[in-house]
Amino acid sequence: MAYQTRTGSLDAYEKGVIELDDDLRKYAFSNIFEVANASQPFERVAVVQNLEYTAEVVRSEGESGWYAAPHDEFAIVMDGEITFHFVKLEDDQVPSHEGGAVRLGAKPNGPNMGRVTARRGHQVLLPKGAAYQITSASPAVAILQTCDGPETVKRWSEICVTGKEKA
Amino acid sequence: MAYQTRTGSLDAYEKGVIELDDDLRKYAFSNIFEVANASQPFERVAVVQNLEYTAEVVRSEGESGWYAAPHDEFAIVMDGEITFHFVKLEDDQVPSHEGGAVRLGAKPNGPNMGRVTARRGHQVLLPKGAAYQITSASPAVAILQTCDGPETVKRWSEICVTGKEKA
Amino acid sequence: MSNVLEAKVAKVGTDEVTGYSSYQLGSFTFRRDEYFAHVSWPKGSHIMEVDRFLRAMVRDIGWGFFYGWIFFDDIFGTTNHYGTVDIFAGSYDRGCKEAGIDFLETFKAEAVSEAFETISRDWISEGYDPLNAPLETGTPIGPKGKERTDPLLRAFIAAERMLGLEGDTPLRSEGAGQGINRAFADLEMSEPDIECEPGFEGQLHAINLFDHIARSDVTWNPSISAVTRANICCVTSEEHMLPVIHGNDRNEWFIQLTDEIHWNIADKESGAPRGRVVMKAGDVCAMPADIRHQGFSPKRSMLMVMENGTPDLEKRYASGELKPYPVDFG
Amino acid sequence: MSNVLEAKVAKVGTDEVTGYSSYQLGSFTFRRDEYFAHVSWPKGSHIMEVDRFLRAMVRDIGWGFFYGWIFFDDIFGTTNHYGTVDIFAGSYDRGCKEAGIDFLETFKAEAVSEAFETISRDWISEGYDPLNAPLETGTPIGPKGKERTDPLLRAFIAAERMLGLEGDTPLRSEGAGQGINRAFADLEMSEPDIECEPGFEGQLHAINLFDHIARSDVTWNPSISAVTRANICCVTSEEHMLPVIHGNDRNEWFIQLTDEIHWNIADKESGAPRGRVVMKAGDVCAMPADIRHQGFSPKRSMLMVMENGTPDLEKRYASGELKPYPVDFG
Ligand SMILES: [Fe+3]
Ligand SMILES: [Fe+3]
Repeated sequence: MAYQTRTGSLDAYEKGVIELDDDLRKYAFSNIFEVANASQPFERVAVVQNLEYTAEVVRSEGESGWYAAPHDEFAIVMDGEITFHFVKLEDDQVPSHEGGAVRLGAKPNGPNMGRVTARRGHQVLLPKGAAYQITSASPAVAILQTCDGPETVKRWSEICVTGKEKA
Repeated sequence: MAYQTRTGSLDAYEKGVIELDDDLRKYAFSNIFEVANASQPFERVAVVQNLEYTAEVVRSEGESGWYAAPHDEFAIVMDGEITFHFVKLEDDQVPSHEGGAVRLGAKPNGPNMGRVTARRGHQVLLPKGAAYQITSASPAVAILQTCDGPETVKRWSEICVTGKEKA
Repeated sequence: MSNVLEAKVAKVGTDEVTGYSSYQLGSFTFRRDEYFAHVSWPKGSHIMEVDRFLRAMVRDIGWGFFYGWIFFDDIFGTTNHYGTVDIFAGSYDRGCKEAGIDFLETFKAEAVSEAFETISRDWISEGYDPLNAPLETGTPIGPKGKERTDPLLRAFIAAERMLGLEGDTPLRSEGAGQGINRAFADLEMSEPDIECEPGFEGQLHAINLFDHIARSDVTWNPSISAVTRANICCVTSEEHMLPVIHGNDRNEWFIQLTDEIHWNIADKESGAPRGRVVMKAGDVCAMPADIRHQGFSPKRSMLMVMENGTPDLEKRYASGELKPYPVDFG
Repeated sequence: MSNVLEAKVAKVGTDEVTGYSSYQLGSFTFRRDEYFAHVSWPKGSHIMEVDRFLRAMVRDIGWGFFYGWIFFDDIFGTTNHYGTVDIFAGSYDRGCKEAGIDFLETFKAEAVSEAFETISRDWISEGYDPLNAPLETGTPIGPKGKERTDPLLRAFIAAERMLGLEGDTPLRSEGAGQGINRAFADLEMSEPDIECEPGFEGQLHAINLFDHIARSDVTWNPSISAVTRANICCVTSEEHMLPVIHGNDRNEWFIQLTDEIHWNIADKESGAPRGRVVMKAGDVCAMPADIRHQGFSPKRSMLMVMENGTPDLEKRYASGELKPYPVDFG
């Protein structure tokens, strides 16, 4: 039997169904492609929040600013192709806020570490101690595993099925 | 794998279990070998009653009287060996009461039809229009599929698990 | 009883990957994939393992919807009104009712029969027979295979008066290719001795009933052995689990002929458990009309079932004229 | 929490016909025959199909009892107290509680692990692996066969920082005999391009996570892919049905990476259904801390699970300090 694996993309995704005798907001049901379609480039929109931990959806399109975090972050590319550029930070350049990515004012001065180009299904380490820039020639989508931070965008009411959408 | 089929007998039977949050009398749980062990020879003790229909347990030991019914009856031998003797009845000798076996005063005068000797697992037709006698050299057990009738013995409280037995 | 729909089964489509078709009957749709049967209705949907679903469905048709309620599982099933049949989802499950997702539609019995046969025929492939015990057949999981050409449904084999009588249903036999089941190979079998006086040939009759049961290749599929007026005595060979939960509309009785069966007993309306009955060889037990029951037979066993087939009896129980249990202890 | 029993598993006996042994732990006894697992306790007993039972049991041990409640089915299961473990029967089933047959005992976690491993080892024979999908393994029904000599339990494979990093858990690979699962054969796979400047070797890292998941030969057995502090991100390859019903003691999150999973949602305490969630590729959904959930994946799919492993978090949810759902909509 020839199985057909279904993946989603910015252009083509099917959203599931939530039919519950409960407050749907407790389930915060969203779809990363729908979220990315409605996002500005490089907005980091939370789709998962577990107390201080988040997963954030990024629509990559063009060149982002430079980010760094006081802990490892991880990106999983879900559609398109994304290149991550890395610059090594001095110890005193590593952000010391509680958690999550912070946007730097400019490309930090420091040695280039190199770059990673990733496509659907690839997971990329965004290591503590490095700053990174996200770039894409065409729109692409990634999920960032990180912490709630200054760049985290929350618009749960807009992205989640609440049962109060117009029919 | 060598399966071992478990059958019961007068000498060796294991009774099951009834554990219910309900009035156990609704289930009329009994065991035919236990009933037969506690019966007089040829008593017809009801273990099943579905309105006018019954199944009756008979302990066959020696020679019974002669019986007839206004409908077919059936016997299934569950232990030992039983011989059924049949005498043809004239039309006006066939009992006309509502249902169940009736005990005749004596062997009816009429032609011998023959006899059937049955052992464990055998089912015997006790046809309408014939009288029958049940005989066994050693104690044996049969289930009779019949109707509630003048010979039907009911002692449900004694034979059934009611949850009120002494522990 | 709600409106009787004039609906008939209709094919909705065919899955290109698995090869299985989906069907609609009234407001219900039926779909299967490699592992599951999916039933959906306007307010909800339900997933069942496909083996469980098909084992229930072929019996439900084979039995002509039997007496009362046939639960495929706690949620989905049919109720027989003898001419019409309800298909229900969640209607007898406390949780579904409270959540308001229960649903019931009433159809003509023939329409449900036709629908269930059409679905079974499409969803069952060669090498799998849901009437066999799991250790004696293949599995229904995976994509659609070669279509089975043999009869899918072996319904109730109904003796008119008694098995083996001339003109009545014949006994199973080695000659007809019906061997003794592996689980009864240890049983000593003999034939009853019939000595018939001249002139009475054919009037005396006896059979080895255990031999007949031991040769059944189907399980949880009772067939009539002997009939006293409306009293229907059935025998059956039980292995694994009763693929349905039965909620009767009348009292019925079990006589355990060999080995043992565990019965789970629950409230008929809500499904709340009442406990269990373990029946061993020689045990007799009534199944009252206000419960649902499901049997588990770890080793193939022989069971005798006594049903009262008096017409309209279900109405006398439903009205309360008859008590939901059979014996008056006085 | 009730008293912690110092009990250890003990063999009760061995069935001569099937070859399987029965065991006791505290007041619970465990027995299997060709088809069923039987659990009994002072006030009742319970029958489960043995495949379902073993698939649940090996995962329960492999996960170290996971977070919160692991229901083998609606009746039987375990609750993790991180050091001690409850074994319960009917304690979270409304019907059983009303009938008064529910039962719970608390043991040391190692005692339950040892018991479940001993039972699994005895009840599982060659040719059957409950961690595999039903279409990819044999069946556990029938008598005891040849003993399996390979590791029975492939627990959680836990990356420390990220899969494939030097010194961390390696990726699955063709070279290690870990082929792409048939259900993902159509996925185009490529490797990420890493261009590392001299002097930073080993500091940049990227993997094909989908390739890693596609090579898993087990199902419903998540393994850690990447860790941010106490945030444990797991990936898993799901086919057929989750062999347990999970009632979490904290919130968890699912991200559906490919294909779809149907989740049945019920009240954690009573088991009353709340409905369903169907997640398709790209969907994200929280599983609140006051429900139980069971997933059905008709085609093998990829799922990412996010758990918060902060110590003592379960107490903050249990006390009501934390709400049983993760997001404040403001
Ligand atoms: Fe029944
Ligand atoms: Fe879970």
